[in-house]
Amino acid sequence: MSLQNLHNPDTTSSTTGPNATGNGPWLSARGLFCERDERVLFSELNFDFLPGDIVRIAGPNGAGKSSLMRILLGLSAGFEGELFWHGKPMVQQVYDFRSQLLYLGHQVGVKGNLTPEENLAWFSPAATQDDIYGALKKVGLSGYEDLLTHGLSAGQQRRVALARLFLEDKPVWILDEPFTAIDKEGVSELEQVVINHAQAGGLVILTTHHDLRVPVKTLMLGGQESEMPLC
Amino acid sequence: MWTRLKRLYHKMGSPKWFYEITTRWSKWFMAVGSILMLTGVVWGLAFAPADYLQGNSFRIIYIHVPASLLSQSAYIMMAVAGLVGLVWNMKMSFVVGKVIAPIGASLAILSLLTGAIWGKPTWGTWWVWDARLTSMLILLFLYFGVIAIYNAIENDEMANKAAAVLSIVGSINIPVIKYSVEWWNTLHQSATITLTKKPTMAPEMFIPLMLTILGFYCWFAVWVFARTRNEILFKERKTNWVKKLLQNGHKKTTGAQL
Amino acid sequence: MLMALLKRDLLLAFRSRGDLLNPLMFFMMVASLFPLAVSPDPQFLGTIAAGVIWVGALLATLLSLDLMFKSDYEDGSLEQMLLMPQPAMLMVLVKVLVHWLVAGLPLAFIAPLLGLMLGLPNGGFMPLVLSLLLATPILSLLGAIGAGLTVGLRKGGMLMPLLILPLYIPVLIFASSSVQAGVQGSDYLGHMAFLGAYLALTLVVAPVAAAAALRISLAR
Amino acid sequence: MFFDDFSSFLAMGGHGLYVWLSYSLAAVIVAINFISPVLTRKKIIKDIERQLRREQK
Repeated sequence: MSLQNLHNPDTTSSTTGPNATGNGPWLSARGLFCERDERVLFSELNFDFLPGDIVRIAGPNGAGKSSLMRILLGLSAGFEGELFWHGKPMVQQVYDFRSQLLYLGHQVGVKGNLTPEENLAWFSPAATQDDIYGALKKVGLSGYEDLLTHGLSAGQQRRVALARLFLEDKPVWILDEPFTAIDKEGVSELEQVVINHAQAGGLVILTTHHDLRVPVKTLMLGGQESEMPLC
Repeated sequence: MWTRLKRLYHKMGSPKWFYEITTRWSKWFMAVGSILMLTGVVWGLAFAPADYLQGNSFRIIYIHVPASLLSQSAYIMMAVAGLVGLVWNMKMSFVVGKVIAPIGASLAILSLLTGAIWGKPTWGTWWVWDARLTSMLILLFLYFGVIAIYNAIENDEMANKAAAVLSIVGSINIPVIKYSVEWWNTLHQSATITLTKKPTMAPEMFIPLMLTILGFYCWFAVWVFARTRNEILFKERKTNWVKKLLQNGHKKTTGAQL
Repeated sequence: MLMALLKRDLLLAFRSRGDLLNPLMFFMMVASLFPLAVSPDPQFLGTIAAGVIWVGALLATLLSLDLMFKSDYEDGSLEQMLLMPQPAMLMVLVKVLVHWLVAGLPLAFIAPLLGLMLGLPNGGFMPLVLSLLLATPILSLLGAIGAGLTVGLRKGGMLMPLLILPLYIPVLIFASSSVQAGVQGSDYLGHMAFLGAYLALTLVVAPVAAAAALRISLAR
Repeated sequence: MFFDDFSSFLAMGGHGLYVWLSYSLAAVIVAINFISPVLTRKKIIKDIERQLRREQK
């Protein structure tokens, strides 16, 4: 995998949907268009994300990185164009997609009034206590399992959420700035986890300000200098 | 058939088309509405006989009932517009819903004020917790909620959708509210007219009422169209057709001055 | 996942027991304002007791509604809940159930005490408790819509009563008049039937509307 | 005509205050609904024209 720009690929494929065979792309978009406050963030955005891909959504502030992520997640309806999951329109497949999705956002949804163990127990109800303890050990939180989370540091609180990466068997990871508040060693460990997931045939989509030492595809948004809003 | 419907849908979704068609329609609604209102009010005030129980104060009916009816149906229209907007993601529909809210609220206020004034000679006090007045008061509260949501949410799209959800829930609740308020207060006079039943009023009292009801509906359309056109102008202010429209309009006015 | 959510929310509610007491204390305070403001005459209090208790219950519910989604919105859990592979209305139902268990049900238990303090005649106690049991779920369900619409707003707490109170009026009318009917010794089954029907209606409408409201609030 | 003369029309059989108060309130609210969009429209057009002139410069 080499660094490649996915922005505006050949338009011949944009008229038809992605093929639906087993080895086809997992997550695809055709003609995505999004505008916020009368400013076009992106238009005619086409891409195919394949299993094994690590995709970095990049671009300057305000280029629409979070907007694109929220569109992919189905949390934002403010766009035009079509999304496909395994070659079928996303609107019909949304529950299937979500059952295969692990998302970590800016706010990771960890409750201060619950212990790390209790937090993880609701994220992945199928996990046993041993699974949860094992995952917490992998993120360096051994011995903190039954302390209330609000007593932990910001970095440790994020690690509680990161433990989900070891706990849940979800093929698609969407990670919004996963390296925030994580120390240096933690970052390189996390990078390794991301690589392992992709090599095992998973798909990782992330945004980050870190320079990754990981081979990634980059989806560049806002190639031109973004216009200042008229006022 | 299907393609024609689809084309109509796209047309209705187009602000430019909506702007142009309502400009034309407004004139007709204005003319017809004014004639109806003028006839209805003059007839109702000067020619219709006085009610044998209430005397001449009964002439308030010719504005009270149209205002009540219209503010109720305006709420339903607002909810329908919101539903259409949510289901088919039609932006024009949201705009229509948004502009109905203040008009409907003003009509609810008119209905309450005239109801109170009418109450003074009839019941002896300005305000009686009569079933219909109470329902109207609650309807006004429902309008307040919708207007408050438009004011509270800065993002237009979010505000439109949130208000749509609220007005849909409100309109589902309106029958329940009406039923419970009527049940709560069964001591008072029943609704003056029902559209399905034969009117119990004399025709020379009833016909002017029908005229003012229809007239109010026509004027309501004019108001909705005018406000909608304003919203369109503002939203589309950067498009070419609005710029052209303004330049033409400008030329016309300077031409008239010469 | 829904069971896990239910477990989590009950656990969270249990951990912050103090917050749960606030609406109850408020409920008691509001009710005790009336004898002070109007008259302590037991005869008179008995006639307004039903209305006072029910108005107090409405206001106490409004006070606690803000808790339904707010903290989950702030820490990102709400996003995670909307991304669960189930319809969001099921998630809303769980949230409503928890809110009812911790904020609605306690009102039904404490109301007889207030009834005693306000001199509610004997016949009124049974319909008072029954109407609270039957109608507080309606308050939670309708409240979920308001909470969902205002969750992302800084001044949402001020806005919510404006949106929700008009919808509570049918509940107020039928519930408090069921107590009046009980006091007068007449049948209050019809009132309960109405409340049951309204509960069924809101059970159908409110989760869908609240789920839509949450999606709108989160789609910044 | 139901009334005998103009003054009895104004008096409305003693209910003149109520009837005419109602009708004038109606006139006010109707007038507001007619006038306010016109004012808004003027303001919007002015704003857009100012914007256009700024762009031309």
